[in-house]
Amino acid sequence: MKLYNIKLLTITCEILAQNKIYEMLKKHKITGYTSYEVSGLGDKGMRGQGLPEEKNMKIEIVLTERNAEKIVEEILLTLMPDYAIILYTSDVQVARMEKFS
Amino acid sequence: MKLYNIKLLTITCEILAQNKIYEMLKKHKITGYTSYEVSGLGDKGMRGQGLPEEKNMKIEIVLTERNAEKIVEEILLTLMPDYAIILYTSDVQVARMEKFS
Amino acid sequence: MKLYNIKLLTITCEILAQNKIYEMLKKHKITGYTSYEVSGLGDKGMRGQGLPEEKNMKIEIVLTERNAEKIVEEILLTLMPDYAIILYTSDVQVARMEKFS
Amino acid sequence: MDIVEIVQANLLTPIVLFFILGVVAASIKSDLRIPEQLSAFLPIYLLAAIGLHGGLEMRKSGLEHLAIPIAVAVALALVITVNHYQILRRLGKFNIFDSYALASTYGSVGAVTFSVGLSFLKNQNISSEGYITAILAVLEPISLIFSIFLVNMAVEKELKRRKEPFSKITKQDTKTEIVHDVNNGTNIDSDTKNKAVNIREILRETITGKAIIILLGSIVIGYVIGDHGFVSIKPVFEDLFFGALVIFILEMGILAGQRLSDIKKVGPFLIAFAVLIPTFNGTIGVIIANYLGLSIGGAVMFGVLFASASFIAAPAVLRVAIPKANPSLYITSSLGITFPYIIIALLPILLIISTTFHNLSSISLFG
Amino acid sequence: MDIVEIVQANLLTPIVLFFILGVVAASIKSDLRIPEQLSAFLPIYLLAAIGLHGGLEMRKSGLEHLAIPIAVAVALALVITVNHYQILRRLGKFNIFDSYALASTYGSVGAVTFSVGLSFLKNQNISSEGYITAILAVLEPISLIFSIFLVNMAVEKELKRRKEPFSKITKQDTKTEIVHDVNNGTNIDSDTKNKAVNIREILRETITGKAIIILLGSIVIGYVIGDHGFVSIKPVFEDLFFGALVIFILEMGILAGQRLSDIKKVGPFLIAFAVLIPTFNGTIGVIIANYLGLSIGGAVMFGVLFASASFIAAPAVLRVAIPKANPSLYITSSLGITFPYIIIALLPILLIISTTFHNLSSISLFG
Amino acid sequence: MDIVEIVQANLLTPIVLFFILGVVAASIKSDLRIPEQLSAFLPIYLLAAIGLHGGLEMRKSGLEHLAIPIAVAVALALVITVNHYQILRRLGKFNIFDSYALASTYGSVGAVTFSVGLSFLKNQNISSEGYITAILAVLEPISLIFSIFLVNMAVEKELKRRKEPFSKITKQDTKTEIVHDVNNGTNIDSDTKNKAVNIREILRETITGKAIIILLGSIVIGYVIGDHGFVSIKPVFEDLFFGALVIFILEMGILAGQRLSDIKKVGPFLIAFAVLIPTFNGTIGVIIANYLGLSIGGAVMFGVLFASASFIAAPAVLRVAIPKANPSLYITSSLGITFPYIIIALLPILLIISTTFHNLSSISLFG
Ligand SMILES: Nc1ncnc2c1ncn2[C@@H]1O[C@H](COP(=O)(O)O)[C@@H](O)[C@H]1O
Ligand SMILES: Nc1ncnc2c1ncn2[C@@H]1O[C@H](COP(=O)(O)O)[C@@H](O)[C@H]1O
Ligand SMILES: Nc1ncnc2c1ncn2[C@@H]1O[C@H](COP(=O)(O)O)[C@@H](O)[C@H]1O
Ligand code: NA
Ligand code: NA
Ligand code: NA
Repeated sequence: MKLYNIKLLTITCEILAQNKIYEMLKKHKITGYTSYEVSGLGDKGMRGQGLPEEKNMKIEIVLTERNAEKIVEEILLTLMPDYAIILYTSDVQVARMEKFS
Repeated sequence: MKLYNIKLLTITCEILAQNKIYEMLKKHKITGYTSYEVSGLGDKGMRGQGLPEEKNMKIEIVLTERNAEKIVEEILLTLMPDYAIILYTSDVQVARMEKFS
Repeated sequence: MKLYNIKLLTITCEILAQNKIYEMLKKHKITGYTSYEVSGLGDKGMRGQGLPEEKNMKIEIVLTERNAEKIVEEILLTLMPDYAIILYTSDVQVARMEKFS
Repeated sequence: MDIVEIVQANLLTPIVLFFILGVVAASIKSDLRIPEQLSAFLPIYLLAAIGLHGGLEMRKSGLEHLAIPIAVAVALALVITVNHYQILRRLGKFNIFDSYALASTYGSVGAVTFSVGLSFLKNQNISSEGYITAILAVLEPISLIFSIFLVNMAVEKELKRRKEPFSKITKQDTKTEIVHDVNNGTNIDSDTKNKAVNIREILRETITGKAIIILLGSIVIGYVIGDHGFVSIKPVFEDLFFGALVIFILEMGILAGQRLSDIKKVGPFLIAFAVLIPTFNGTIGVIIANYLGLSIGGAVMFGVLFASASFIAAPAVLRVAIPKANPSLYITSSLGITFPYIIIALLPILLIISTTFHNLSSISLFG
Repeated sequence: MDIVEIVQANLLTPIVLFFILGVVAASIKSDLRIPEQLSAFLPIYLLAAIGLHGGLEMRKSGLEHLAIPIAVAVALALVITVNHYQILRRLGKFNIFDSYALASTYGSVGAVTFSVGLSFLKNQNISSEGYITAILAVLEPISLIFSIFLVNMAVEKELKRRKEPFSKITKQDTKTEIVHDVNNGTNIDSDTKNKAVNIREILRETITGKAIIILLGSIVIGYVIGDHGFVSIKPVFEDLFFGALVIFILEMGILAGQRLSDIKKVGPFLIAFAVLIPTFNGTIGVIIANYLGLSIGGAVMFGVLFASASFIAAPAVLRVAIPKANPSLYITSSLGITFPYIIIALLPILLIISTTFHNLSSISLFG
Repeated sequence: MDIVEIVQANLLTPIVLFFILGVVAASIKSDLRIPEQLSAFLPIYLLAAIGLHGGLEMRKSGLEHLAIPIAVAVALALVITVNHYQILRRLGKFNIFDSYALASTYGSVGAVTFSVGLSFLKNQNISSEGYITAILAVLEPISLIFSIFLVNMAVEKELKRRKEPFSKITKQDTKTEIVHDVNNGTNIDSDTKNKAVNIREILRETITGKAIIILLGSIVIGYVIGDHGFVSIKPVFEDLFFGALVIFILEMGILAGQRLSDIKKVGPFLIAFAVLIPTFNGTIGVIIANYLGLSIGGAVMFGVLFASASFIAAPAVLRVAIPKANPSLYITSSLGITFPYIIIALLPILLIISTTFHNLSSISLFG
């Protein structure tokens, strides 16, 4: 069975930044993602133990390398200054390439 | 310390498909997995905001490349047509190879 | 945009081992992680369905290869014997290297 | 009280108003929600309360009246399920899977609707026979199990006729088609075997489903402990009942509101079905109950059993049992159309019918 | 009863004591917590109960008294928000974002503090006008919306003056600075357009926020159903109110306790602000209410509206609306300082003031 | 009432019946569950209610009777913990870790069992001294702390004797063995140092555990507010108590039912231990309480303190404090055997014993 290389973009951000990220994905015509609440420690201290608004959200998007780069760049420019965000990309293999491009 | 290359198979599916996946893993004698509830957006719309049955489940399995291929193929053939599922594999390194083979 | 290679260390462990892992991270001056509750099946049976203490925790740490190796080694020596733990590393790409080293 | 007054009085109850509040909140995209685990617990609580109440009542009234109404109810449930199927498949032109799924959704009973019925009667100061809860407990799985059997027999027949994987029967998007070409021929046998195993498993899951277990268990416990044993837990399992119901109904309103836009998608046939069938089934139920000698309130509750469509238990089972059916059809119609229709309009109508029939029969008795 | 007695009596209530228990538990790093979904549900429940109660009372007293107090309250809320801003920006030397965020936190109303106020009065056997709940519902979004407008206008002005990205206005860590250099010049226009869209979105979210929807909805429902319709849900929405409040207050105590160490960080100016401003606003509120003819208890509740600072709804909105403001400032001061100060000390003080003024005006009326 | 009648009456209570329902549901693999966050909240609620109740009672009866029963109870708890250890290690041949873990599980008190005891007495219309709640609060951490000390001293001794990592003492699977060979020699010192830190940390966590904090806090609050202050929160913290207990017991039944198959695995020795030791400890408790002058009900509750084994607080602490002990041993025996045995059979037995002794001593007093 043939598997295709594609990128997985993982974004961990405070819960209040998530809608902005979803809008950004929509703008770039990326129509799929998976998300869930997480706790975490970072420069901005411990998050996820107190008020619900202080939780983190993890968002995972399978997407083409080109799209990944665009999103990462835009997040760095527009959201990073105001919100607690970390992100990374990695290589994954999928069976149905058409779904993610 | 020596680390060994092995595969991580990540499956995101609607919650009702998960038992079928567990059975499939069992059939293939794969005895470990990690799972958790997630929300998500995909071709079948937004999932995870309404009824609990409409949540997605993410299942992660560390396994050999051979097993990964078998599982992916079987899911593509038997579950993909009826359920909301996406899946991908990636490379990970483990310290104790024997646990996953 | 330049992305830098770095490691992602993923640890899945029973909830009672997590504080020990956080202490270990602190000792090694690793100041960031993301964590969330998961269920799972492994050698020690099904976890996450019964008492809350029996849940698993997944901890993800973006860190340098050197640090990843040190942590993996220390966990193998000190926690593995007493607790249900699996761990693996993988390659990810980040935009801001300074944050993780 | 005439029908307008009853409808009016019913419209202004907390239950209907909180349902509307939920719909409004969802429509204007408010972030109002009842947290997930609480709304998962509330049906368990409601069923426990209903069950205990029913058990206590049955202890008082004895079990001797139980057999005939249950037998009649089961027979009626089977007949209407088949009837739904014929209507949906022939007139509605739905595919075999959607037809069975919808037939069984409307053949099964809705515990939440049942709770609202109890609340409606309480509001009108009308009592009902406690043993109707026992009928609820028996009916809860019956229609689902029946549909699972029917759909499996139907699929089996199709399979034999076509000698190809049954998934082809339903319309598929192109991607799936490709996948199934690979799946062709060789896998049929193992598929059939797998299905036999699956059916048994699905039946087991249906019968041991939490709704049935808590309801049956609570009926037995209520029967055993009696009023004396109930005293200490009454504040939780009786006094809080209607308030808890209101909170759950708010969440149901929100869920229904989120599906408002889906209602157009289900098409005019299903919209009509979702209103007419419950009215028809409910009326039949009320009339039969009247002949069985139930009180005015009891006949309404008997009618509610057949009018209601399950939007919690049934979808959960059907999604597993008939995965090829489109869930948005049966959830949208049962939760988005039938449920509000029943709690707003049909309950008063059934009460009018029940009162009328009751008066008729009293008159004929003495006339 | 003199002030010492009232304070003493207030100190020994379940609410204050459970708050202290929460603070202590957090200070000694106990793992005591109210599970997340329950503490997310409790404010919804409290607001529903407050709303229903207010609606029921308004049905009894009529709506004709409503207009003037609401108009006065809205005007007052706007004035004090601007006043806060001047104090914070000029005297406190806070940056523009923190000043607006804090101004609007203290200009908005706290529903939990309002609940504690009701409980405090009940403890003292003093009643209050039901329509104050309606004022709560109107004020809830006003100050937030007002601040969002102000902060956006201010930023706009700055932008024009400087012709550079507005994020430069606030002090930034070096990393951000670098990022924004890239962002320089070309993006300003799209930024401004984006913001127009954003403001509309933020306003929508503020108005449809769950707190406002459940509160307004419950007021209407309470008004519609009346005492008769309320009977069946009273056990949940009235009898459980104070117990539920106590559980929520325990969690608030834990959250406050977790921030004890942050209090030092907010600085002496903000600590003084967090005590003096509520005292001032509350006193003004009580006095005005007295002139509006409210009862002793009603005037206290009117004062509480202005004294209280929102620590649930406001932070949620502000974090989105003014992301450049530092949330630990407004959460720590409102939850960690102002809330305990009000429930422990200011409530009795406002009651004394209200009683004194009431007696003065009765005397002057008849003197 | 003779023993058969009491046992029978006790068997048919909601608590026992819902426990059985839970066991049955789990045995037939139903998906019935109480959502996690709710079942995490219920023990906190139950302890708060018990604590408030105890505090209120102590305010009435005064604190002067408190010292002797507490001192006796602490001494007794220490003696029986050592006694358990000897039995388990010598007769049961358990390893040192499992022996200490089990000894302390059975030496500690179970708050849920305590609640069931209160409910059992209420059912029989028998009252008990309020200050026994204070004993519960003191005993809650004692036995756990004591065991942690003992096990650490024992391990230390072993370590010195063997001069090798203490993990070798227990039987290990081969994989671990390999790991520990690497760990040999050099790491011992840092290990010992680490452990000193750990013990202090574990003690802190034990003492600040949520069960103890909420229980102690509520006792104090109950004592301070008195009946008058309790009125407004009584509906939540008293009226709902038994209903909430029943819901929690249902979940405990489910958890116990899930472990039914594990019971065989714990072996006949531990099964016998899990029945005989509580019977013995409980009887001793009742007799001593009788000599201390407690009432019939008070003596039963005193007995329950020693009969019960903790299956919530203790396992949480032990898993951290003695990670080398096998948790399925102590959880299965305490939750799966001892808890049902106590609530079904031992409570009535202790009541009979208490009544008998009480009558004997009254007779001897006047005889
Ligand atoms: N090194 C790391 N590895 C994994 N997650 C991290 C790391 N650093 C930060 N995070 C996550 O990113 C969130 C925001 O980070 P920060 O902006 O540094 O506070 C944290 O709350 C964590 O959930
Ligand atoms: N591009 C994507 N990246 C990450 N997750 C996705 C993506 N597309 C779909 N998903 C997840 O897979 C689920 C099912 O997808 P679908 O079958 O397309 O509705 C969605 O609900 C998401 O959780
Ligand atoms: N092959 C696997 N793939 C993914 N997760 C696993 C695997 N094996 C074990 N786990 C996770 O690790 C936990 C502990 O494993 P174990 O020590 O084998 O019981 C399990 O409860 C699972 O959550
Ligand atoms: Na029906
Ligand atoms: Na204010
Ligand atoms: Na004990």
